[in-house]
Amino acid sequence: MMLKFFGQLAEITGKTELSISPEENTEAVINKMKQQFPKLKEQTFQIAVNRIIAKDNQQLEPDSEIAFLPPFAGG
Amino acid sequence: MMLKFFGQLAEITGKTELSISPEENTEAVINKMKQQFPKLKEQTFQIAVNRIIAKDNQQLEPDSEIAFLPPFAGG
Amino acid sequence: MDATNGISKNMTARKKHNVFIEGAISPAFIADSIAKHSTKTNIGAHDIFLGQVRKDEINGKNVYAIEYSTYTEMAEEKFHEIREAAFSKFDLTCMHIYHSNGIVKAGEISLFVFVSSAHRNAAFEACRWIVEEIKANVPIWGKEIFEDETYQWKENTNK
Amino acid sequence: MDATNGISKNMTARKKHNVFIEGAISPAFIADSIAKHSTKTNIGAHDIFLGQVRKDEINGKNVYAIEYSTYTEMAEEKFHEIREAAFSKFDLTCMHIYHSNGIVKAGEISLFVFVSSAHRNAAFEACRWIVEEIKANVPIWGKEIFEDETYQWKENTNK
Repeated sequence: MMLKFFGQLAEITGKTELSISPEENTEAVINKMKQQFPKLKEQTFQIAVNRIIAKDNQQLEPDSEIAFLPPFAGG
Repeated sequence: MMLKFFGQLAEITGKTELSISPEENTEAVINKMKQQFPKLKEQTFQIAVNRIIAKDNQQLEPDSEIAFLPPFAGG
Repeated sequence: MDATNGISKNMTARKKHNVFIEGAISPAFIADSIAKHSTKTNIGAHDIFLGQVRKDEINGKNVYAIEYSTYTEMAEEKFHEIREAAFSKFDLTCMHIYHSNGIVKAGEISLFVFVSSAHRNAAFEACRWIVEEIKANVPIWGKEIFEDETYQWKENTNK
Repeated sequence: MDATNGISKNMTARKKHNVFIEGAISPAFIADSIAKHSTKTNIGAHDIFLGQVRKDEINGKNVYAIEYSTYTEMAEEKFHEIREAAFSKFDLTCMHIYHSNGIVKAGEISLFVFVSSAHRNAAFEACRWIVEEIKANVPIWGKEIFEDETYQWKENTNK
């Protein structure tokens, strides 16, 4: 499944996109990324699944697009 | 004392300015004008004395500037 | 602190601002006002209100234009009071008010209120407040002129 | 009824509006948008919000520019949702939203929200609502770049 990182999170991971083996839900993805990039633990972020903000621990499909979004700063 | 008429009130009186003999208060001025221009009785208006809206029956000086103001329509 | 802001504190009641513009307010004039604020780098938010003349249909006739008139001396005093009150009520960087006098055709702009502040709350609240004050308290009148050259006197609504 | 208004009812979710502009939004662009509305003679009120980049001082350093970036596909969907919701919540004639992408210097404009209605209430309320929605829900990020070329990531406040 495809992950996307934006803003300061892309800086921390050093990537804007990352392909990983499928996970069941958003919590599993987050845990995997926190293990791979420990600095993520200090960051505030939301997850979007297929461009919609995930509430709680959302189930995923293998083709889900999962995005890590730092706090918004538009306007 | 000097009276000023604006908007539709200037049309009714046929004048934008009118000099009258001094009156004690705004009520007396209004009554005098309603007598002279009976169509004023059908109109909604406020009175300004020296460019400030008069509340109730305001006392006047001989050099007061008295304005008859129809409803505002700015903006 | 900048010079515009200081006006509210330091000057007495006779500082004149030219509010009235003869005829319509042009988009180019508005653009020019906006551009002038690029040097005021403490501004984060502008709120601009524009009043545009509607081609209202009244008893089967369309409004072609509004002819504005005013009690100039009183209107200028009122605009000044509104300006002072806005600066004391809201945390503003600057504000400008322009109103047309004379003929403004349907589709053209007759009122331009431009309020700027560091953060959006103050600009939004002040702009709204100023427009309501102008509509309620400034002696301006408008003749709605129809396409057949008849007319009626406009009255403000609170919508 | 006009064509712009009809969008909210008649079109499905994929109608694209170009919201993002590369770099700053110019006063001339704003003037041009205003001028285009003179043919919409059912409009009586416009409310325009402009976000301008502040030269904030942070730890003794001044912000020179903000570099905006976005999650384009999600942002476009969010802008579309905001647009649809605004037309259904408020009695609007038309609305336009533009946001910068890339570098915008202090004093320049990065957000332009333009809302028009027959009467002022709807324009004022919708404009405010739209700006809050954009700040809260659209995935846009900004790097505050200082004069010495260091930077920090901006976070929105609710002021």
